[in-house]
Amino acid sequence: MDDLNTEASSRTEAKIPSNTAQLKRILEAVLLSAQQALSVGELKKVFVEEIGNDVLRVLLEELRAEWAERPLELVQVASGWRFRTRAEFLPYLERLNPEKPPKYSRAVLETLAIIAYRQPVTRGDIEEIRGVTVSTQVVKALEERGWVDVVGHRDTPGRPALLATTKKFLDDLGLRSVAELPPLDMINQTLDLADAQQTA
Amino acid sequence: MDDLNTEASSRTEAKIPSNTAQLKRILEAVLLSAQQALSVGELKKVFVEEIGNDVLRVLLEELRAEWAERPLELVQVASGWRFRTRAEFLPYLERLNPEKPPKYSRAVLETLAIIAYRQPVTRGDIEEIRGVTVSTQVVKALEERGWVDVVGHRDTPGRPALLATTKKFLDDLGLRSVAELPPLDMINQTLDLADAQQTA
Amino acid sequence: MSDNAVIEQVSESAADSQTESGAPFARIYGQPMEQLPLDLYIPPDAMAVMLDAFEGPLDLLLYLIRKANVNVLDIPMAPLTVQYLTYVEAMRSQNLELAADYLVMAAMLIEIKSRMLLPKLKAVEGEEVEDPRAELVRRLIEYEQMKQAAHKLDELPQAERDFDWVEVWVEKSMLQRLPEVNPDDLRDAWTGIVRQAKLHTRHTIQREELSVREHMGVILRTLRDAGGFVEFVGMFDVTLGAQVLVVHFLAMLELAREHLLEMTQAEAFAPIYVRLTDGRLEHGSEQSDGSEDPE
Repeated sequence: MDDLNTEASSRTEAKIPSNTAQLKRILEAVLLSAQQALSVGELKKVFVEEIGNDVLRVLLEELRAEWAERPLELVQVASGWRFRTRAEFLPYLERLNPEKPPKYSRAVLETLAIIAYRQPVTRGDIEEIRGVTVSTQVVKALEERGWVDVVGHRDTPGRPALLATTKKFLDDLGLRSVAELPPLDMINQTLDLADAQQTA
Repeated sequence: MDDLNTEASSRTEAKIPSNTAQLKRILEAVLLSAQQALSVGELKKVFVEEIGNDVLRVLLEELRAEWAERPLELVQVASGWRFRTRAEFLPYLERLNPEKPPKYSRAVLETLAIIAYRQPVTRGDIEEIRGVTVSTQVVKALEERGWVDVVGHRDTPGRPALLATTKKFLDDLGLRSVAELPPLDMINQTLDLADAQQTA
Repeated sequence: MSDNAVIEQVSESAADSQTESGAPFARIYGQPMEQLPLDLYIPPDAMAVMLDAFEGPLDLLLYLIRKANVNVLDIPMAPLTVQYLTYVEAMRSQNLELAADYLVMAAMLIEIKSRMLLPKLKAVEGEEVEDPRAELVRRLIEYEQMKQAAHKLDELPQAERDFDWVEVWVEKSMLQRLPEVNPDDLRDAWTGIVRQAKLHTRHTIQREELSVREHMGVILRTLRDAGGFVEFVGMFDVTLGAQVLVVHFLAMLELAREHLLEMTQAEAFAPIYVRLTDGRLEHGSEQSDGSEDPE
């Protein structure tokens, strides 16, 4: 303990914050300037003094509340906490940077859904479910976005690669874990009648 | 289909802000999420309605004032306006991603060691012990760090300054007094032992 | 279940899609059937668009089944197969590059249909006879599920499309990074010096009480701050305890021995004064103190 204190104090000039207001300002500064979401463990490293998980959580919730009426929102995703712009300000941001965001084809989206809900899967598995060949570009697009990667190889002839979704995928969709994916529709008996009526 | 409509309409219809509070929120959102400084011209593009340079400047100054007590500062750089993390919060960010700290040269460390163990000493003393000239920069670096200062002058020709370590030096090294420095006789013993082994 | 139930007269919508050069299809996510040309005499352009609108044979089959509003667990194989083959044939007749996947599915449908025509095999005791359609139904249901899942994923707010992550500029150069030193570094430096000294000059470095050395600095600093002249008793803080007082006194004697300070007493029992032999102050910034110099 003594060792730790000495080490910490000599490493940086970061003063030990004496009150929660200051702790919150530090959290805010760090979260606003971080290059990625920060886990609770990482956030605790920021402080010189020891901060309990419960205290940190209270501070984060208070910070989130402080920003409730402001143009950013503090969200918790798979890899931790991060500030993001509120959806309502997107039109203004787009006026500045009118680049169209990537819009994925059905092939890409269905492949992504299969990887997300059935992971880990091989390309063969995806083709089996979709009933069509999966082009290399489709998987590549998802890999390049950093949403999908190879997590291993199935022990069958050809040792096909097993694909799974990444933390970035969860982060970018505002999810904390795969368990937070929208629940699958139960499709039984008849194919959804309501659906059929809609189309009629 | 619906999605696309909403998206398209919200993009073109960025509502005309009816009051300066909303204008400031928009500016804030844009400046906080921008990847680089934004010029006045770019900032004006964000708004659907025409905003005069003077109005924009007032808004920016108000925004800057709003952030005066907060961990970011709105600064104007050559290419425009941008938010920046205040310097006082950088040590906390540094703790998140510690970079290897710079190292003092051997000359500085030896000089510091001599001042620490033999204080008060003159530069002549240090030179005699080290067997080499001590450059002005070396002593200056230690003085600027606030670790060493002049505590008097020896009453010999030239009246050389006597150097000693400061309280800040002790604080920064986590020592309560100079007596807590690693003892010298132990070092000498170890050295003798090592020498004996070398010669044996 | 008649063929007509599946195949509808929608030449109107076929015309629509032609005039709009197929654009609507590309935009109707997950609902391609509404404006698709469904009669058998499909104009070539429309057919090309239609093939694009389906993600594959399962998608096409799902569309046909939904359109007919039939129970997926009891698919009427004969009309469905006819429908499917009609579409595939139409595609082929237009010289469209027909994906092998569509043909594989056609073969599968024909096989299922013919198996259903065969008399049912007697079940082994306790086992159910598997419906020849079971595998197809399983695949259709799973695909349908994934298709809807894809739609739901696309509706989630997405980074870069619906929001931006915030990463405020950090000007790293504003952080002054100072070298770290710990006591062990000093010991190591000292070790180096001693080694050097032994090798070259036989310079003997005496052992000395560090605390005396430290107090020598303290005394010099005190004198300097006080203008270089202090009454002897004023140099001692009795609250620090006997040990410290002794060390402090030793330090003062050592300073006197090194002629760094002087102790004077005008006569017996008069106050003793301690003064810096140098009597002057070194820091220009402290010249105001210098004016109080007793000299």
